[in-house]
Amino acid sequence: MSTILSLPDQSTARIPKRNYLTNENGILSWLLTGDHKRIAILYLISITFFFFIGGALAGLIRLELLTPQSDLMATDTYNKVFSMHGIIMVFLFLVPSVPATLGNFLIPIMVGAKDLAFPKINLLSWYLYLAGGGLTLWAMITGGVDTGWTFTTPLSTHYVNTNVVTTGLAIFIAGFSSIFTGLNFIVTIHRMRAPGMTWFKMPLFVWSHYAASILMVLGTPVLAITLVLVVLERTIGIGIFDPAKGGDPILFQHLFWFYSHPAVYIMILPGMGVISEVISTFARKRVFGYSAVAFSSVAIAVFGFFVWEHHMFIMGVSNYSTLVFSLLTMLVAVPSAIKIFNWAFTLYKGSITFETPMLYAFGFMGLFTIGGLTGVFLGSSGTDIHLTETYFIVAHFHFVMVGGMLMAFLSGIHFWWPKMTGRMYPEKVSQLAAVITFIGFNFTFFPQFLLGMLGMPRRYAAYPPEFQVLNVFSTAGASILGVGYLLPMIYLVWSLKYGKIAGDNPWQATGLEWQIQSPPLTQNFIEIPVVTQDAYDYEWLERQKEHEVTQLG
Amino acid sequence: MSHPVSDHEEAHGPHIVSPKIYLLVFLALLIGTTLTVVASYLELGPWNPIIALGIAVAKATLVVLFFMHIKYSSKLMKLTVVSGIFTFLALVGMSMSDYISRAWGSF
Amino acid sequence: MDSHAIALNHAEEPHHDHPAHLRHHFVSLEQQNETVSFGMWLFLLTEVMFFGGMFTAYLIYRNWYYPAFVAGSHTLSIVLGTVNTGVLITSSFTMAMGVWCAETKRQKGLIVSLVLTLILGFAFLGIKAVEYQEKFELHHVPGAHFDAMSFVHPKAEAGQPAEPGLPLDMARKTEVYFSLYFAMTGMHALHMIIGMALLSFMIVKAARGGYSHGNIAFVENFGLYWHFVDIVWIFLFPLLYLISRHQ
Amino acid sequence: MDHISPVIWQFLVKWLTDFAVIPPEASKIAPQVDALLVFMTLVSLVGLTLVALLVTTFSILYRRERNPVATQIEGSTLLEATWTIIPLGLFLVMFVWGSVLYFRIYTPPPNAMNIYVVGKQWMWKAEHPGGQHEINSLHVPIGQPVQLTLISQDVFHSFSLPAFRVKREAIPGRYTTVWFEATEVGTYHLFCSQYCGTSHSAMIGNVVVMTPDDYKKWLESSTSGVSLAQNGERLFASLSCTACHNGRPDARGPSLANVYGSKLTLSNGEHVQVDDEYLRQAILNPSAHITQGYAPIMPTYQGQISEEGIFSLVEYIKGLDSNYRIQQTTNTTSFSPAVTAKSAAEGTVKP
Ligand code: HEA
Ligand code: HEA
Ligand code: HEC
Ligand code: CUA
Ligand SMILES: [Cu+2]
Repeated sequence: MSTILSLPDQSTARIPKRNYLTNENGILSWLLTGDHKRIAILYLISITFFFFIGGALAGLIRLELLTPQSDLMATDTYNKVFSMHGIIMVFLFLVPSVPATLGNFLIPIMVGAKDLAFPKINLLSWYLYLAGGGLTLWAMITGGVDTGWTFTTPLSTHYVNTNVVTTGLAIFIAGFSSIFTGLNFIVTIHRMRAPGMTWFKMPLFVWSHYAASILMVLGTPVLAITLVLVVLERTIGIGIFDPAKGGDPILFQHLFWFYSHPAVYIMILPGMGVISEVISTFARKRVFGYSAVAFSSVAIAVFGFFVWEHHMFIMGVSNYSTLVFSLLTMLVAVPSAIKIFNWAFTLYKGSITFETPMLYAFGFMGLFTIGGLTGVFLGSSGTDIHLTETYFIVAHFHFVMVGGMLMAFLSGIHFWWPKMTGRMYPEKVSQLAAVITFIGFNFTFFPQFLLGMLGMPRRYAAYPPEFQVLNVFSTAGASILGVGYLLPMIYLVWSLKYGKIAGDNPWQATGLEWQIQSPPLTQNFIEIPVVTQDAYDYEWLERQKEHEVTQLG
Repeated sequence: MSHPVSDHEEAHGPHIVSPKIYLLVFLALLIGTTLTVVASYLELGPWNPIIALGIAVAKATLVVLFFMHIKYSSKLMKLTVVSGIFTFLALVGMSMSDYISRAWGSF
Repeated sequence: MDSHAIALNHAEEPHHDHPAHLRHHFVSLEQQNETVSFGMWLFLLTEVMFFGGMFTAYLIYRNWYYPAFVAGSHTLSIVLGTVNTGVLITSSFTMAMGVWCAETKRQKGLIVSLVLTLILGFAFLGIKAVEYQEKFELHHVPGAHFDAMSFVHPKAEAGQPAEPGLPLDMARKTEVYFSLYFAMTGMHALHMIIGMALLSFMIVKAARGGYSHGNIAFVENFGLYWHFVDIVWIFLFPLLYLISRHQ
Repeated sequence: MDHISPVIWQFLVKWLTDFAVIPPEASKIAPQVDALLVFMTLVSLVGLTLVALLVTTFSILYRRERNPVATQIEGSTLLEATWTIIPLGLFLVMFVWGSVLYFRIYTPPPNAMNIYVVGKQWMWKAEHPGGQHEINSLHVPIGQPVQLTLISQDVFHSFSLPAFRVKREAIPGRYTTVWFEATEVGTYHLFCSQYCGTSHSAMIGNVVVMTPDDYKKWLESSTSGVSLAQNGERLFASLSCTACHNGRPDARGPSLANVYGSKLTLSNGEHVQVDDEYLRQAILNPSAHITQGYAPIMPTYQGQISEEGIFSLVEYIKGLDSNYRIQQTTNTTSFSPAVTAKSAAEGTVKP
């Protein structure tokens, strides 16, 4: 099979001596850095750490569910395990996953800037993340929390005696890290673009991060105040959500989901940006309907604020507002469909190769489509009654979050790894890992759709025996999946030392980031570029290469 | 050195608002405060909260436009303010839509 | 909020015409200033949504428990509330004047305005503290010691006939009112305290001449923050203090 | 077969015997919900196949070996409009269809018999009008619409009956309702599907669907001797509601005869329909709605009556149809349980 991978002659190639990694040395130069690329690396290490903690907890969940009884651990332990799994995976892994690593690394370069607008705030955001993460771990070690990741009142405020306050504050802090990341992106994208870099010359990766940043900036503070109120209710007993005092627990749901629905788009939009880049590069073609894909990101962000009540259809909200929110949910699903088809048609008349990032991107297309379409099952209020709070939902969101975003994340990590480190990973092993992940994923989560249809409720430590067969499948799949995630971990670290030298542009891609050395200089560009080409302008790239050849020759 | 394109349209220096305007706005705010207090002592039925909020909105607008210089700022800044108000109204309005319509039907 | 914090080591940057406070990744001061103030505005948007959650709660419960909200609101002192509104508006004005002084390089005027703003801030918090104090004494602070009975049998105030009492069930709902009252004014006060800390910092810096060389972005952006806090109060005042005063 | 390990063999047997994709359809609404589910599944399969087909065919046709040079294409408004409008149309169909079902599931018919359910950590307690209590189970007759009035005593719970395709959250502080009509005799799962703390997964039980005859027998055999209404009546007297609600013309409170289902005019001029939730609020938060012509003197009973007690009072007030009965019942204490049980078995709630 042919590839577009073009590595420099390994016998002479060198990693450039001066780059952002070698610019300064010592641990302090990292801890006090203002360089967006170094902060991205710091984030990458931290979120990987939390991913494996969350993953280990997922392993415990699946082991417990191997048998119908709660025999591996007591039910309250199980409850703590899945709560921590959800909290860590959502707030400490998936929300920052692509934006804080790849976004941080690439957005300034893609718009042709030397750094993000506020480097110190960027660093602060990482420290806030660490503080939030550390506090979460501390809460976990000192007794955990068993409210589920949704902190449902009045359970969380009056009926559990676990570390709700600590965890709430931890998420509050981590929330600000996300706000600052989003703020930085918006300002950078508006204000720091290189000459000639107009809005419609920006890569779609930037567009999707722009959309996600809007959600981060406007949504996250509502979560923050909600958590503050929960903490106040628990500590001093104010009465805003407490039915005993006249408060309305459903108001908590409104406020929580006002953030947490947009948050699911915070979790998917940056991934969609990755997919646009990857598919275009490996099809060597401009993304089909660039502006439709760009605008659909913004549409998802705007409409995303108007559908939160679909998480509350059975909770005693008014039937009429159910009607409105259900309708809006259907509308918000359409832009995702547009993107999927536009990506598919990007392949049309392309010149396609199948490197690892592309394999993950294909995985994304299939799994996100399944996950998204089952989201529509839930958005239709009549069927939501049957499916809500069952494993159908668990399957839905793992399909979009793990099958969608995590696949996109891995795709992006593989795609930009040579740029970030200057080295290639072993291609064959990584393709194998992609395939293993895909298979393991389906084994793990597809049975859960069936379980949900059959009515098995989520968050159950013990379940009726007739659900066992499907649960065994799911657990078996999860162990395959675990291998699929451990492999990249190993070979990526391996490649840091032994990987082949990648050169500036191993994929022959068009983005600005590929026109500079890898790993890049601290200031990214020696001279701020003047942008004349469109995004994904492969003809421009060809001309550029010829130009170089004639000059060298 | 080349200048980056940003969304600022024209490149004039920051507009300096004169103290006279500040003083006028300040007086208007004080008058507005007096008006709300007075209005709250009048029996106006459903108009009471509407008037109170109307005056508050007017006062806030003055602060945003003049004290915070939005009147003299770029389109982008104006758009930013508007989008904040829009999202705020989405939160309040869509939440209220549930509470208000609960009374219509069985809930 | 943020502009002071950023000063990067730009060892490898060729410094031609760069003023000292132009950071390495910006091309011009103008770009830098606009960027920073845009960032500030975005931060204020998050603040709008932060308070937005509480305003939503307020509107819902005000509809539900209107009599309790009226009764609760009537325990607040309208005199103190009005004075405080005046104080805060004045501090906004002095802050605006401070920005103007900074823009026109009047160092003395800047210091005077900032000090006045700080003093007014203290005045506001002082009055707020008096009001809180009274609530504590009356057991109107939500929590274990909350006492709803004073709304069932209100005591007559000097010179005024007692307000009619509330039925017990509605009287209990005043706790919701006071929860919101303390949450909203408390968050507002917290923002003031943060603002006053920054003000003090600025006063010191201004006294050292820190803003006389044209780098006044921090003053301007702090001004935005301070005015925002003022706007929050402009809404809190009628919502919390002025419900049905004619009754 | 003896080379197959017994574990795997067991799985195979289980797989073949238990494997199902859809739980039994045991209520009238179930086939209707399933129809929509099938429709959605088909649409999804078509959509997914379409996407998969596009991706694979293009990958094969335009792989680098076959097509070394890509042809750059901007896009196509026509195509893009197609794949905007067709999914939108399909989603809208799902929206309309789903909403119709939603309103059907959450709007009980007028002739439904009412069962009260209170959820608490961690059990379900059902109260039949005839005074039968059950815990973590629910007995219902076939062919009879059953309305559940749900409330929680502590946190959110969710009353989930997968075989009926219905589910409703039991929330603290407010009644919610759901209804179903069972069509198949049998025993089905009852789950608490909203996470409610430590023993959430143990908050499960059975719903037992019986023929009307069996149901009648069951009612008789498990009666506690006092019907809900009777219990309510006792409470009504012992909490001295009768001091004000006694139907006399000079009474301080309004007569409660026939209030249920009627339209009241409130002192602020609004009109309300009296339903279960209204009665509950009238007892706990009387001053929230003051009936026109009366003073707000009714004391609150918050904290004095359990949720079950309120059920009884509500059930009693619902059944009040004459002032005479109030007079009479305040003086009587003995009732024949058989009669009430029978009238409960008939099960209809007076409109
Ligand atoms: C990355 C995260 C993510 C994403 C992107 C989504 C996307 C969507 N989600 Fe999901 N969702 C979650 C994460 C996510 N969700 C989580 C975590 C929960 C559970 C929270 C909890 O309770 O713990 C949840 C729960 C959830 C519910 C609540 C269920 C309940 O509690 O009862 C609903 C209901 O409407 C819903 C709907 C949707 C819809 C309509 C979309 C849409 O945006 C999907 C749009 C995509 C497509 C539609 C696919 C592409 C379409 C095509 C390719 C067209 C196919 C062709 C034809 C039809 C011809 N989701
Ligand atoms: C980004 C989000 C994310 C991700 C990546 C995952 C990943 C996984 N999740 Fe998670 N999940 C959630 C978000 C996520 N989940 C959320 C939000 C909930 C809801 C919580 C709630 O109800 O409050 C949830 C709930 C949830 C449940 C339901 C629990 C319940 O309701 O009772 C289950 C059950 O199967 C599950 C399984 C898994 C599995 C098998 C993986 C796998 O993909 C993970 C695979 C990874 C590894 C296995 C790690 C790699 C290997 C090692 C580190 C070696 C060590 C391994 C062992 C010791 C086994 N998850
Ligand atoms: C002190 C007198 C008093 C007592 C005791 C009292 N009520 Fe009432 N009740 C009233 C009055 C007056 C009203 C009408 C005004 C209102 O709606 O609050 C009323 C209204 C009601 C209503 C609303 C129906 C309607 O027509 O307005 C219900 C239901 C009700 N009471 C039930 C009860 C029950 C049950 C008890 C005992 C547990 C009880 N009441 C005890 C005075 C009383
Ligand atoms: Cu009750 Cu779960
Ligand atoms: Cu959602």
